[in-house]
Amino acid sequence: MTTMTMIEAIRSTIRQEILRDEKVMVLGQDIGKLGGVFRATEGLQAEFGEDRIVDMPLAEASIVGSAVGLSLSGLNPIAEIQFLGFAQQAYHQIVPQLARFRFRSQGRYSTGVTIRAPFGGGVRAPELHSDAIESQFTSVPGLQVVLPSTPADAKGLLTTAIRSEDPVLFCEPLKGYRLVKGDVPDDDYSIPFGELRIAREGTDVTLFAWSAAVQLAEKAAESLASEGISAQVVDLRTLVPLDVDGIREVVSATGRAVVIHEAPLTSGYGAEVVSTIQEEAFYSLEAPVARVAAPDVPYPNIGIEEVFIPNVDRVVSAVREVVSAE
Amino acid sequence: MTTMTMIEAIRSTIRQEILRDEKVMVLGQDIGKLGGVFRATEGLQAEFGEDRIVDMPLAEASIVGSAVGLSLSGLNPIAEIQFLGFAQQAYHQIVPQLARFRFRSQGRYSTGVTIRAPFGGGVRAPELHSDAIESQFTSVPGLQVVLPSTPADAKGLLTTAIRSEDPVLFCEPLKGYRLVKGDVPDDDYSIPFGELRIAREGTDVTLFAWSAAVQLAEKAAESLASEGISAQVVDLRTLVPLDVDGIREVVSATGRAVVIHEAPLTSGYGAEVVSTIQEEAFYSLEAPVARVAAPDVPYPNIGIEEVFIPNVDRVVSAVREVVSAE
Amino acid sequence: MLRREILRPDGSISGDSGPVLSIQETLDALERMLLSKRIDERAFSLQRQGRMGTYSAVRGQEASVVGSSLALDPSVDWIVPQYRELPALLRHGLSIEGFLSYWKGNSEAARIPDGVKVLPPQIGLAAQLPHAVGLAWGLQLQGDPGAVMTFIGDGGSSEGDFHESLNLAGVMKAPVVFLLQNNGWAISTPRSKQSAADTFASRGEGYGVPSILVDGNDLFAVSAAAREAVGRAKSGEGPTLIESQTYRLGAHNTADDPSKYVDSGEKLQWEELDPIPRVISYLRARDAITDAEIDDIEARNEAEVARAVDVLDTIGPASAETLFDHVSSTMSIRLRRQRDQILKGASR
Amino acid sequence: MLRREILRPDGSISGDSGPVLSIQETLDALERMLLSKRIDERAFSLQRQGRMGTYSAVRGQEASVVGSSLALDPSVDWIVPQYRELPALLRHGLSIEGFLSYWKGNSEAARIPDGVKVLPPQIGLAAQLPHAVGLAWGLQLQGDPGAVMTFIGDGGSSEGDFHESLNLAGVMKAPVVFLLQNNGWAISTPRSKQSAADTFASRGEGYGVPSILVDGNDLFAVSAAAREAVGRAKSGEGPTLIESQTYRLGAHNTADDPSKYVDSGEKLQWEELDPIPRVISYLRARDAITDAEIDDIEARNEAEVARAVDVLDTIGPASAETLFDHVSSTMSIRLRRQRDQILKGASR
Ligand SMILES: Cc1ncc(C[n+]2csc(CCOP(=O)(O)OP(=O)(O)O)c2C)c(N)n1
Ligand SMILES: Cc1ncc(C[n+]2csc(CCOP(=O)(O)OP(=O)(O)O)c2C)c(N)n1
Ligand SMILES: [Mg+2]
Ligand SMILES: [Mg+2]
Repeated sequence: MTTMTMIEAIRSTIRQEILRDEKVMVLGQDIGKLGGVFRATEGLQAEFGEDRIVDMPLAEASIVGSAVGLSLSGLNPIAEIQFLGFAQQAYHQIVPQLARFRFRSQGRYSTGVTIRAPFGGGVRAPELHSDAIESQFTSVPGLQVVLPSTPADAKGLLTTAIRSEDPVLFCEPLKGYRLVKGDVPDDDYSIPFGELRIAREGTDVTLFAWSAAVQLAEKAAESLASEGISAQVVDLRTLVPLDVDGIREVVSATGRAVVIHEAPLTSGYGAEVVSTIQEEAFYSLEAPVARVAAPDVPYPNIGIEEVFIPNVDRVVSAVREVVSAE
Repeated sequence: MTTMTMIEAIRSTIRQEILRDEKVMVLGQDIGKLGGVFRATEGLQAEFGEDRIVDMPLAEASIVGSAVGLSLSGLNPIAEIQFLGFAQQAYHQIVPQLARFRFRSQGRYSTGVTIRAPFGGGVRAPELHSDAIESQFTSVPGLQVVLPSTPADAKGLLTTAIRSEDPVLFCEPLKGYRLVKGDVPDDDYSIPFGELRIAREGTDVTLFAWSAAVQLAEKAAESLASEGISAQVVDLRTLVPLDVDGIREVVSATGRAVVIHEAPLTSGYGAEVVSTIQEEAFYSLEAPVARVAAPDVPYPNIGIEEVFIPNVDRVVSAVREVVSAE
Repeated sequence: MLRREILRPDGSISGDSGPVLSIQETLDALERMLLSKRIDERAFSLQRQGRMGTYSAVRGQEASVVGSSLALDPSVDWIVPQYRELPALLRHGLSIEGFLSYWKGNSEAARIPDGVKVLPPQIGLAAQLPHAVGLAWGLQLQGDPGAVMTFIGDGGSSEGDFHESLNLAGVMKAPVVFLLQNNGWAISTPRSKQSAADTFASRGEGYGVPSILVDGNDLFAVSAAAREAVGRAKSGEGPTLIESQTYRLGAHNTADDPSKYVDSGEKLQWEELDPIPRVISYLRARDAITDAEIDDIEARNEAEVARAVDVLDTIGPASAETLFDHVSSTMSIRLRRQRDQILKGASR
Repeated sequence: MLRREILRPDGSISGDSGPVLSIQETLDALERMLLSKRIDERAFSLQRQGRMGTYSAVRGQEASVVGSSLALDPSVDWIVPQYRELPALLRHGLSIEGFLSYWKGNSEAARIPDGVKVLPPQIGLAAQLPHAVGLAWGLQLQGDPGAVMTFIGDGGSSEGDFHESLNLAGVMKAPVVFLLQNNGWAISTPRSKQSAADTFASRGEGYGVPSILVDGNDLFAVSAAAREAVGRAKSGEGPTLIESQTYRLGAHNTADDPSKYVDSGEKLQWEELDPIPRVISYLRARDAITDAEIDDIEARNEAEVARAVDVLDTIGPASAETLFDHVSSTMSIRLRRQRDQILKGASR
């Protein structure tokens, strides 16, 4: 075990996979000499050369689209999109192309591309850099959508993503890059997709979250503990595939749930989680499942981002309501 | 009142709006001499000229992006995307641009573009032509998402869309273009966004649907009636804005609900409807809300599209289960 | 930009060009062109009878498609198609019934056979181009001797993907050939409304990509251009853009009604430039083909098409299972349950 | 393609070109260039002090930005910016504090004043280009005399939106000028990795769009090129692509560390070509400016920047209400409830 920040865990995992498999390569904007705007690939071009760590022209659709082709040629590309918001420029290459190559070819081809992209607010970034748009991608059959919240999970899930034959959108929490630290296994370490993680035990209510909202949920749980409410925190980790059975199990135990995410409420992935909960555990529910999300507005300029992002107060009051409902 | 098909209602509404307001223009692929691949603009270029009905180069992002600019110049563009699946090529112009111009400029500019696009299965169309991808757009603050299922609603909602200062994604049911007929008011007729329509009265259970799934729900309700189940059919019509209060009202009356859509289950807009129902009417619910949707796979080739698309049988058995649950 | 022309409409050879193909190769190419034409006719009638879905014919573009494919070695080179390149795909190893199965609606039967270096048809216009670039670049990185040829239309060339792909190919010196078939139309949109550029070939310079403008109805000129381009790709000199100027002599597809928009005078002019008769005239002038031999070719093609259609007729829809089997390498729990439920319902 | 050059690095005028601007216009332009430089410096230090968000400096590109904007009439013409065009926007009617408010984080204070024909900064690279084309085309359709100038970088020019926009502008003959500032870098990505093309200007031909290549550090050459292009737009002859070859002398923005990737030798060379000293040399050689007058300009600019920063310091974050007010023309019931709840919480 080594204590690492999120970004260190990601960098070392990429390096480990490059060392493991000569087919692995990385492409993206500014990932070479600069090492990426967040240094996820720092030092890697010097170590592995310009053919393995490739600075691409500024065109997201061709980063993803050429990664599809590289993958068809037998290589295993990791594509970095500088900020998730700019994955929208590549949307037509991700959704109707990358995600369905296996299906379209009825299994003749697979495109195991891993797309990495940071997102999430609270870091005073310019427009479009912070937007939590994961639910733009969760309705896409064939695409796995993975959002780690801790360095260890980042390693375990990124390893699985890179080794998977399937395309993965791997969304990294910008705010956690340097802030979130934790112990990371030194050896080969992979975590299967579709298994939620219980981040904190609790018996009165289950808080569902992913990415940076996990730390928010943990803070809220801490605060709730002081008023005698025992909140379980569940990190979904992979939104697609979703751990349907795990969700049923945890909700059945507490009977109450709150889903927390940074994206706006309407049609955020929280809606899928709520629907799944009520499909799987309706008769265990003692109160409606609450959603704590950003309001239905675009991510604002930095001066008021704190008004936009869900905070501990909002989580705590939602939980209080859910817990007191009968 | 005149009896019209869906496509006739759309064409006559466009014509009426062009006649009403000299700022209205239409742009798209093959909409001139050909009149659009479904004839939504048939005869209009001959009548109004090449400056009003504009055949565009084959590039969806620039159709939407230039419509943004045309709108900023004071015109009122209707942009036709030949099939909704190709709106993904324009995704980065729709979502982070068109939808948030008013917000970005803090009200200095508005971009009242109407994007029209057909979608929906069962018409033996090639890949990407049928995909029900509305939930890719429902999480986008600033964008109104409208899906009429009848000719009269098509007229009333399209009129509102064109006259609105806000951007609207107006999705038309391919299968209904010629199959669905109905009476359409001859005069100026507009329907406010955010008001659901009760398509069929019923007391035991509420079926929520939109676009072509409304007709499916109606057929299922018909069949359920013969076994003594009285199913109400609700056409949501506008997914964004959502008629939250209307949903509460209808579900409170029946206490049971099924949401039906043609898109795959996971993260379809049905999830938002289910979440809203359980937030708004949890204590009226006598059974979990069921979702009837396509499976989580890409839209298949035409030989097996009937396996993919939800059918009456699947709706009926879901309703039976919901109605018999206690 | 000078347009390269070798085989004149009357079947004579222009200026100082020697013939590009041997007589035997020319005969072989003719057979492929005639086969393509025959399949087009048959597919249209199958569609009219409800035995086929939407189909897009090659008619008029046979020299462009067959000629360019002749430069490829199916054992190492790849084709990344759009949807209007049937005879190139057949030469590369697809079967007629395999290709037609796709348009009939059975993707399982249309699965590209292992070893055939072809990607599935692409409906999202221009979306195939970055795949072609990545594939070519990847082959090069791995020391694979193959080159990639990808096809795109005059219409599709307006998409952003065209730009990003040519630019990337230039930067990476990827061994890829972009074969832009300018057939005058994108459904009903004429070339003149697609771009104000004089030629599409002129776009190459802006990417540092050499380009060639060629008479697309000229089998020899297309073949020569494609050979040059494939040669450049294989010698590490990078991509080439070829604009092949041809004409769609039929409808866009079986759902289209060109009488609404095609000027019959223009069409007539292009019928004069039909790529097939000029190959026949060329061979005739050299006494390399007789009417009887043409009849033989037609008969062989006819028999081959009949055989393929017989097979096709036995191909029903894919099994319901194929809806679920190839979404991902492993099936999620949720999908497995959806599958079980639907298959139970379907088999009732 | 020939690169247009008028004002040499030493301040002399090349060959047969007459000066493009009068002495008074040149002095005015110099003042704008120096003001831009002063604001850059100040904004960087504000950012370092936590009084400003991310900021992208114009430093090095003052001739390119100021020179091109001189061709515009703010009362009828529009600017569709990317984010690195401050002095052009000031000339068009924005205030310094208005512009800086955006980067400080208050979009309400940064709202473009009514009547100022400028769009907000664009973060999604190249996404502004189709807006510029549509705007120009719309002005033309309505008989409005205005033209549109839009800015794009060497990096942004690789996006698909660049292609689609130039192609559409060509087809519609839209009165728009694409001012491509090739400043050598897209963050850390050098021009050489952005495209294998010799010049970006060479892309125009592939769209039927006339193009001009110009020394972007040459105030006169840029002004002349922009005037020609705006003139063409206004006389109904359609769009122009201008590649202005300049250099980003500073960091990409306040978050960037160019020491990681910039070759210091290259940077030194470009410092020799700084656009500001050569304007001063030109004016000095004509006895049109003295050191004292330069000091006066600097003092005026300093005072203006100080004034603006004083105002800026009084600008806090926008009110919480502005989060909700401008999403749509009417507020949905759901959003109103979200708003009420959040504002209640916020004011606790
Ligand atoms: C991205 C995208 N937009 C629109 C369409 C609908 N469409 C199918 S074919 C076609 C015209 C294509 O023209 P061109 O590229 O010239 O190819 P051709 O059919 O002439 O071979 C259009 C608009 C599509 N398939 N993909
Ligand atoms: C679509 C998109 N992709 C990526 C980014 C991140 N980004 C911001 S500036 C920049 C470099 C831009 O370079 P260039 O276009 O040359 O403009 P310059 O900064 O040199 O003026 C990048 C990659 C972005 N803002 N938008
Ligand atoms: Mg064409
Ligand atoms: Mg640059």
